[in-house]
Amino acid sequence: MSQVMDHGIYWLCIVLMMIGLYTVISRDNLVKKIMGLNIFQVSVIMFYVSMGKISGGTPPILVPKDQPGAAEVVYSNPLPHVLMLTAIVVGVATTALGLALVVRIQEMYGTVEEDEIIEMDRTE
Amino acid sequence: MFVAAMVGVLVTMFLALVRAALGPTVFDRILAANMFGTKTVLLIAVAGFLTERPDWLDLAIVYALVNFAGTIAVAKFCRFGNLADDVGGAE
Amino acid sequence: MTAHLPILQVVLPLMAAPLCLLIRNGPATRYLAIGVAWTSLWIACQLLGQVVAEGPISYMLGGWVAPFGIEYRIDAVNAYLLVIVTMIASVVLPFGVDRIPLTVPAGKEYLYNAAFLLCICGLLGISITGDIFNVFVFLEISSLASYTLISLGKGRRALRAAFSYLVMGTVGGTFFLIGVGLLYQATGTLNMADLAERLPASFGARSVVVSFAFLTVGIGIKLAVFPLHQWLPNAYSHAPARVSAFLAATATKVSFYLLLRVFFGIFGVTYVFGTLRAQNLLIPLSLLAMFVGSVAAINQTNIKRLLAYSSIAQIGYMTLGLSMASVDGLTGGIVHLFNHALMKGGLFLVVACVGYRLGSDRVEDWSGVGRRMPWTMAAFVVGGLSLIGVPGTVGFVSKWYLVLGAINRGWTLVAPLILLSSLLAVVYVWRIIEIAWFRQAPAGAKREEAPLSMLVPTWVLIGATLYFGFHTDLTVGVARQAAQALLGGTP
Amino acid sequence: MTMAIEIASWFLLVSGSIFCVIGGIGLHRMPDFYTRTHAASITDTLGAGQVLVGLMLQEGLTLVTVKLIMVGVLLFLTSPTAAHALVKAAAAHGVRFDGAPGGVSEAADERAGDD
Amino acid sequence: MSAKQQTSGLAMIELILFVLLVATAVVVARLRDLFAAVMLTGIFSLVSAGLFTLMDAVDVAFTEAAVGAGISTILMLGTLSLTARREEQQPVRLLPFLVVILVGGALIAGTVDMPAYGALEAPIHQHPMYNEFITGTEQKVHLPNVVTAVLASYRGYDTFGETTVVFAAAIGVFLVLGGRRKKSAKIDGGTP
Amino acid sequence: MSGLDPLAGVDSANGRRDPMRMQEKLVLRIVSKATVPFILLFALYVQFHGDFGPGGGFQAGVIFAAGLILYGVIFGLDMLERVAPPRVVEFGIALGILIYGGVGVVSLFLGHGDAPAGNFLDYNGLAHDPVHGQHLGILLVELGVGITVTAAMLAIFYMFAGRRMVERPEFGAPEEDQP
Repeated sequence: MSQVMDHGIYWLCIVLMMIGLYTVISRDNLVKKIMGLNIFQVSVIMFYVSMGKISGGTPPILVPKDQPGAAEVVYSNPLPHVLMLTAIVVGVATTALGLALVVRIQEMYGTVEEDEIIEMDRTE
Repeated sequence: MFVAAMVGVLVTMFLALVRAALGPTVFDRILAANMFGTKTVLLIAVAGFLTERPDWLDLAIVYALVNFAGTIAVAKFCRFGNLADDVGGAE
Repeated sequence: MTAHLPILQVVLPLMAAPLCLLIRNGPATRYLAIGVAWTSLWIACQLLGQVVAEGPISYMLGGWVAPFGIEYRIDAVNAYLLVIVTMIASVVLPFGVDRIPLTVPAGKEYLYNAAFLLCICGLLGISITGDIFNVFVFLEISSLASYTLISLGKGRRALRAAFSYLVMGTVGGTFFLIGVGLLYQATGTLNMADLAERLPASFGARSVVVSFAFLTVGIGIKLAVFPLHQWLPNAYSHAPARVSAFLAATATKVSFYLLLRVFFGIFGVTYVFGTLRAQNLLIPLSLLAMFVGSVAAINQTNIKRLLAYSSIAQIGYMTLGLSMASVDGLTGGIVHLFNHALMKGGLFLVVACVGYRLGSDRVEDWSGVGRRMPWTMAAFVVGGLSLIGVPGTVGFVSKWYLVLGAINRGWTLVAPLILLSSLLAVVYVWRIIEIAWFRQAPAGAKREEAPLSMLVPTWVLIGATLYFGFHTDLTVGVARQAAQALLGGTP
Repeated sequence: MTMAIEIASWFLLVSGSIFCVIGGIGLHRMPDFYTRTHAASITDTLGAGQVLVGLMLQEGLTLVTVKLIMVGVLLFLTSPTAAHALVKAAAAHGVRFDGAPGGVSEAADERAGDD
Repeated sequence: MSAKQQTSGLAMIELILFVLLVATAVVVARLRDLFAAVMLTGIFSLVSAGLFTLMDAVDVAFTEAAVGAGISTILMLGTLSLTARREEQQPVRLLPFLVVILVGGALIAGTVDMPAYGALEAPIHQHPMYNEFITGTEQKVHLPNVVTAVLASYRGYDTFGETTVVFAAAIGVFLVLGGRRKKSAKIDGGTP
Repeated sequence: MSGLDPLAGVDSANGRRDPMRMQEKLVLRIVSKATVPFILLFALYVQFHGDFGPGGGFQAGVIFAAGLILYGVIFGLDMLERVAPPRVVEFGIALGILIYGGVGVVSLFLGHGDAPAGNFLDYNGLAHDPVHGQHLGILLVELGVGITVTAAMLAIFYMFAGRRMVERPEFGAPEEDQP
């Protein structure tokens, strides 16, 4: 039981990752694939952020020294947050480029369903 | 007591999510999503008080703004099918 | 200024890319890109010389000391790689320099050059850095640029190839990120040297094993290791010719370097090959890659696709060298990395030359091309021989070391298999040569060589395969030093 | 005095969240889109408003209160506008009042998607 | 309310939000109306941003809300307006399911011996880096927001790379979508 | 989409507009006129207050772009392009990166303390004492990020919103802008 309490958050992250990954690799619709990628990336970000959390901690924005109790404040680890800011940016950049490709594929093939596209390429 | 408020907001979020998932029309979904957004604003505000770091309110403002922008874009998309046309007409 | 060469190596192409947007002029940015590539090559050679003479260089970005800030750390392995990447870039960029407007969408050439520069910068950034998260960032820069470049290929299939590469690449990148995360939670650091130091304390943990698996799979997708290679043939065969030449010669090499770095620089040889026994999985996969790739290459009707499948087989050689985990094997793998970059780059450039005149990459359309473009096709013959591994070419050198490594390891079965797969290479190379030289050209075809601006870069690469086939001291010497550095455990 | 403020604040917080839940339930019980809009608006005005005022009373007069007021003003300004835009769009699409799904329901889409 | 109670109360809320998040993801994955799915990805981002706040990652929450609920939604809508609004029916496939089970199983196996969620003893909090970032920001950079200090100074080069990623994406979209304001694709008879 | 447009009363293909549209958007126009400047102002606050509270260049850039996009969505792409011409936007994308890299390159030449020259992105030498240098460096760098992100997001929005739906091409439809 304590195992579940201790690692439940991580496992939920993993469940989320797998939902995203499943959407990416199983769906034919290209827009849906991009959505899956989004879910996948957000879940990884969640995983990192949850590693940085310290129970009873506060956000890593320093409390002024003169404030009462400032010495005992525990700050959550800032590094995962920094890394994940970069990861979010990477995610949105990939999404933008992927969607641009989807639009062009729609223009060229007339569909965004992968199985139809493969069929077209084969019969061509 | 903040917890009570939080639970209320969470329940509302859940209800909105169910509505968003069920539909039946797109507008129901947008409505639910918009409501969900405003409830997130509340959630963040209350959470700030709960953890005694109310300087998170900047976040709540962002949520409110982005939610508005998103909803307008969606309504526009629904209405006209694209995001580019001048809706108001030039004067 | 020499103290800042490590950072200039990456920042130069990076800053040149936004400059392209300001210049907005196709030819000007084209020559800017070439200039940047040549300067980068010069810097890389300087760095290599410095490393060979004085040992590893460390450069602290932002002046923050290593585990706190990001560190650039150059040793024999990545200095070698920097030279390869910049060298290929400085040969591919001038390729067909007077004819680029024909192959790039009208009015967008400055963007194309910017994307190319970003791709170079990303690959250099991956090679040079000593911080594992920084690797991820530059991996994504190079990936985004290469998705873009691939999508510019002729025909709508290029779009699909680019899209599936984007999906696969992003999944690979995210796997890499998960692996980094697990490593980070086990040690609390991102600096590779620091990781190597702290990791042994938690070697027993399962999370470290899982992180190893995720890093390997993530890099494996980018490297197109055998079962994860599906994106590669499409991407390389539909990309514009210059782009496939550049990517085939550099992108997979950089991924292979990353694999080396993770295996030997971070986890260490005893853990990977002693505790985890990764070779039990890697050797069969490498052998499979060699054979599946070669057999698939034999059955292709499109030359770019043929070369792409051949790349998968060649990657098999490299991972085989890696899994030997001995100085000979690793030397073979690293030398093959260099050699394969030369010959694949050269061969793809030949295809680009022929495609420029013939407008086709189909094998049948190549009949009689040998007599129409003798110089170009002579380059193909030399490159093909090198691919097979004929003595006197670079291909022979690397295979020699691989066989040597296998024998030294006592793997008596592997050595003949290497030779056997070379025979398969004979089949697919010979097929092209036969069609190109011994079949009749279609009536009315006259002799028209590829323009000089294309022929010269092609022959530079092909000539290098011959040169380094005879003068092996330079490449093998550095590779051996790199291999020793990797096995010595010093990252 | 502080006691009174405290009590008022608790009262507002609790009643605000109750209004939110009521609105949420309304989102499910109401028969058609337009009435649901009504239910949703309740949560945005009464619910959110009360919770925010409750929080303000907790905080007293500081920068935080100013920000809370800002949030409140924004919500009061934007959510009716969004609702307005939505209802207009829905009306233009022929969503009907009687609870039956209108022109853009899933079922209609299914048919439209087939051609 | 004691600090401990408060912490466990927060943990409870985190858990509930997380379950909401997973539910949203499932709905997104299952919905065949892409438009509705886009709406729900917006919700997904907002919920995850809420979770980030509860996990003390205020800056990440900020970014995720602005990016996920704002820009991504708008881009997806832009795409939908140019492509199909519905996803077509497709057969259930077994192989992806197996892959996912395998990968997920491996990951869960890997997390079992990780330090407990929120534990101060975790290596990442014990590494000197953690201390350096907190105290160093106070003394050497002298800014209250540690994340900004680490982002822009300690790991400023990563941020440079990040900006370059955005730049690369913009160039990519320029090159892919190129010619602006096309009223229609020109269609002539030739082959490429 | 084909199911939506006729119902909307607007044929988006040829831009015919119905008379209702002018007045019905009054509310939207007025509210957005009030909101958009606020969003932009708030973005600036996020940009320059990022050192003290949550936020920074990237977030500010995204919010700024979102504000402009909202403006474009309500008043039309043409109006937005008058406010933020595509040329300027393209310039901005490059400018931000050049600012960021420029700070890095400048710091190569500025020594501090005993060091004759700093490393790349070493802000300590940017001002008389290291702490001020750090402040200045972070400010400039965040500004660069903000500019690039705003411009890039806007540019991407232009690309998507400026396109029109293309009729389904037949099998093997030819390329358009390929040679």
